[in-house]
Amino acid sequence: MSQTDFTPTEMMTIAAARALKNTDVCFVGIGAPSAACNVARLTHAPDVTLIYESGTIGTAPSVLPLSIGDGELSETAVTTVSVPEMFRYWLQGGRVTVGFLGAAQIDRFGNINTTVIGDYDHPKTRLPGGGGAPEIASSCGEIFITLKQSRRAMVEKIDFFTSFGHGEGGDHRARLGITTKGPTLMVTDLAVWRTDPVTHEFTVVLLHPGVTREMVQAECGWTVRFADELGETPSPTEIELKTLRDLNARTKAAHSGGKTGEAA
Amino acid sequence: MSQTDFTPTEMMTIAAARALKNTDVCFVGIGAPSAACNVARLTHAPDVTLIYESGTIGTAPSVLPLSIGDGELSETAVTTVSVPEMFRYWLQGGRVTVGFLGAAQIDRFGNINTTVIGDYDHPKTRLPGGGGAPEIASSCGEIFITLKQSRRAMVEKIDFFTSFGHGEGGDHRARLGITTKGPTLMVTDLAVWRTDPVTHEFTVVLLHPGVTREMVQAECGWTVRFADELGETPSPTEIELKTLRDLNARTKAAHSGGKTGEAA
Amino acid sequence: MREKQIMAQFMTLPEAVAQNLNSGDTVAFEGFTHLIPHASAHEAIRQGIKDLTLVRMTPDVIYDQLIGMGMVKKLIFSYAGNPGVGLLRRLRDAVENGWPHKLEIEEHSHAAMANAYEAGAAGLPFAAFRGYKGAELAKVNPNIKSVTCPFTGEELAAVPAIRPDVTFIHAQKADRKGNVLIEGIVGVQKEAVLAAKRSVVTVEEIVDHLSAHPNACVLPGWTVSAICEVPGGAHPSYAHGYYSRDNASYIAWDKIAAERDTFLAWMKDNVLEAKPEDFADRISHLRSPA
Amino acid sequence: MREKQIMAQFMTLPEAVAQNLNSGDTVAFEGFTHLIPHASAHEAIRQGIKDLTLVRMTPDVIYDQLIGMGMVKKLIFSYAGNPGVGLLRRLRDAVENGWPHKLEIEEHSHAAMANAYEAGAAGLPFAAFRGYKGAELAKVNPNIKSVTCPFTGEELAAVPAIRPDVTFIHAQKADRKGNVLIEGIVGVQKEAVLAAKRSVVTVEEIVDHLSAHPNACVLPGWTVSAICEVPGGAHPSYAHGYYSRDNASYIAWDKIAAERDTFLAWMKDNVLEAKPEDFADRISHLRSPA
Repeated sequence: MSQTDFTPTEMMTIAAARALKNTDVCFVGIGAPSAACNVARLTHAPDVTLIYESGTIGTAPSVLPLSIGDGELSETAVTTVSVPEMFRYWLQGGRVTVGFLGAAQIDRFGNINTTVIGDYDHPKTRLPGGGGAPEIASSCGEIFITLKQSRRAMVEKIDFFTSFGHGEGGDHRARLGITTKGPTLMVTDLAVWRTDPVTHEFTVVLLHPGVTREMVQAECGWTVRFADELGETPSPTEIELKTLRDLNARTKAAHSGGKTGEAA
Repeated sequence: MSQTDFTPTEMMTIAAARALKNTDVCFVGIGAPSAACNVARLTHAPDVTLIYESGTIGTAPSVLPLSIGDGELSETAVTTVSVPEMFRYWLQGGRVTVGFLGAAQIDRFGNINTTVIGDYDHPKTRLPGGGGAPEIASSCGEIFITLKQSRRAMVEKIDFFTSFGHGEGGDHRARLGITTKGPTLMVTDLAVWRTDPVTHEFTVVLLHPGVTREMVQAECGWTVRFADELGETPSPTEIELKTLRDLNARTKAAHSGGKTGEAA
Repeated sequence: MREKQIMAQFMTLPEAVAQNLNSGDTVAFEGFTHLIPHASAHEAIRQGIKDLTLVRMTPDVIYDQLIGMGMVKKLIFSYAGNPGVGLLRRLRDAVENGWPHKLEIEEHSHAAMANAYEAGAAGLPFAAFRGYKGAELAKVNPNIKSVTCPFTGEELAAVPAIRPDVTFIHAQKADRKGNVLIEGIVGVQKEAVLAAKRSVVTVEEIVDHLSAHPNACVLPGWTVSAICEVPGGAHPSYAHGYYSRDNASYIAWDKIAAERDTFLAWMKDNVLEAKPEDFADRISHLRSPA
Repeated sequence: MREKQIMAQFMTLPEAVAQNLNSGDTVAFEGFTHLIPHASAHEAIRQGIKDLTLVRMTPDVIYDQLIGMGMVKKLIFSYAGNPGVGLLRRLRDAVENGWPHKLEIEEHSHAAMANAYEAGAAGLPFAAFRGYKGAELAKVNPNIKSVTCPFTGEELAAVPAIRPDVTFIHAQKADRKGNVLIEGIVGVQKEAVLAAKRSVVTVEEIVDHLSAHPNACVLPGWTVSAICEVPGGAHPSYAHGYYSRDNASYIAWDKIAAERDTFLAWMKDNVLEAKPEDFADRISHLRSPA
């Protein structure tokens, strides 16, 4: 039974969760991707393998981690490996089917900037930097991106190529010798986007319930392409919504209690 | 109190054991080196760190292992790491002060052959090969060698350079860019040999009790150099001899019982 | 070959910092969310050690503090943020405004840093990995080069090994021989210690026997320079099995670090006029049930 | 990127060998004294699979058997011996006399093999390490090349990554999701599995929960192709926590393998006419006290 009373962020998280399959091995970014991946695990994909870059493999946290290294990730994991092993055997080793990323700044080809706003040497705003993203973007089978739309985040031209999506589009990845698919899916609070198979530009394929083309364009800094056959994202089901809300409630209770790290 | 009733092999093992210091980190070859290293640990060097290439670090076996991977090595070790880590972080990482090797064939410059007798492609005898020796020989701070003398083992020219000692002598190691000392000590059943500081040829510095120069030469395939001031190896002390004999007795009992591997 | 190893020495944290950290050093205070060596960084601040090159994959609050106190010449890193909270405001002030002075930056990806520490531990001069493809860091960081596989011709990224003068870490336990046990999220700490010339390990407790799993993450005592018992020494980070993460402190940091004067006042009260023993009190309400 | 991973499948050893090992394959039966996969090798012999390229750091009795039965085209290795006993007589007969047929040899050092497996697990085409200096293997093995550090100019040895078609290992336990636990001397087995296209793991037992230390050596079920419960499957090697090494069998092998006819007779009685279930009996007198 689908629900009608949900927020755009809830729709975003649930639509992103649906994209993960039970057989996926997913490298999870923090924030929105983490919520989506755990909703997937708690609903249709109980056997999905979630990997955080802190070294936890096959983790099943009961609350969302505040950081990629929260104690519960290790406690519930199948195994916890060192960070060098994580990046060598697991990411570079080609074991990860999906990398799930957020973005501070993104362009229509899925190139992401989380490094600086402005010039690199004299930045207007110094952002955290790439972390694992440059190699997640090139080593995972494909990349899913999730973010809330805004003209500040979705821009015509990003200030810095922190991680490479499809570059200037077309076969740019292949020209650089990258053999993985790169960004194939973007889920925002307004729509579901897929990359065009030829140009590799993000294209809206589903509008979330109640969202119009104009609303999507209003919060996007480039001229949006829409699919010829534009569909509507199915509303969250009762179980999806309850799973997400329960997860958020547990997370809020745990983190405000100041006892999140671990409880061995 | 020194003893007079001991075998040449016992003298060899004990003389080799004396060369290890309490602060050494020693990569232990199997066979005679293993006995010497454990006698050192059980007598004057209780804190010596013994490493076997199976990944056991800081091991303290009660009996001599039959192989480098016996279960007791892991049970008594400070930690047991993977074999790639052993060769990367510990050996190549420059953590090992002494590599203790045996030899099937050796020349006067401490070059060792454990690969083939005869031509490599058409060998008369196919030996086991180098195992860890090529990099033990170049990565450890210095190399101690122990073997029973024979003209078959100590030859003018080895058939194959499995591991590099001092090559053709002199500064050959330095010319190859090797920064470690290489072989500095050889202990046989007849004598203690040190490498000459300039030519790097093995030179007899101590004769074991009752051994003559002629006896050393009779069991060596090259013309032996003797130090100008030739000394005598101190006889085994009571405690050294008892330690070695007890170790051998425990080892024999354990291995003939068929229950050596581990007993968790 | 390294210098002859000696057994780890037990000492106080002020002694360990004084003996092992010098102005001008390249230093790593490593920890991956878990086991961040806060007490060691605070002691370094109290001793006023300057001109440091700081190395870390994930600089967070302690690096914000070291930078804000003007002790840092250069930062080598891959992700600088307050985990789960936001940006590092003192780092931003240094990079964007040069306060308290300019900060040199050498920026990598996590994969590069992890491989570079691994190469340091392995005694290699560089690390090769498949990375930085299409990533702009390769254009702004001259320490990102390439090597070609002699068998396939594939071009791989190359970065220099990380070899700190000294690495500080926090761990759960040491035994009386100085063997150190790290459990749970082990991060890159073993590599950071093995890659360094010297190392200082603060621990929650010193025990007779580690009773460690044979394949647990253990640093033998002869790989460590100094060991200091500092209960709570990771706070507000956590120590698996001992106490949980103090999320409220991380959230509070964002506001404290927002302004120069609130930052300096906080540092005076909580670092300059504090001591290592204060950490035990700070985690008393976060202790794990026994 | 690898093909999509699927969960390990539980099956009998004859099924696992039939589904995963083909004539002409490059195959590693790995184990470092501990946990050597004897049962798997014997099943491969029974199924008569030919033209194999065998890979292993320390080929011992099972490789002597595979070679003596004429199943091996090429051997890639670093130390071939019967540990604590002597040489491998069937290997010698093949290399020295070409019986039962000629054997191609690719010989490395342990450091090279360990690094090459590690590179395979890490998805790299080659491994760089400081090795083979002055060692003659570099002259007889064309797969030993070099790379130059782009920062220091140091020349390092380079070998191709090992990427077996299939790796067989023996481990202590698997849980019902196929996650595998290896404890004690872990050798190079994790790398050998992660480097391979397919993998078969025989285990002492299948349990509900591994109850493993968080940093223990665990292979997640989705990295393994097939899991077979074969108690005693390492015999005469040992399984830490289950049974000890059968030293008498290793000593006896030296005599059995000394002559072609005694070898063939032994193989008929103990391998060709035996089955995986026989291994449990062979270790009954070696069981560890519970």
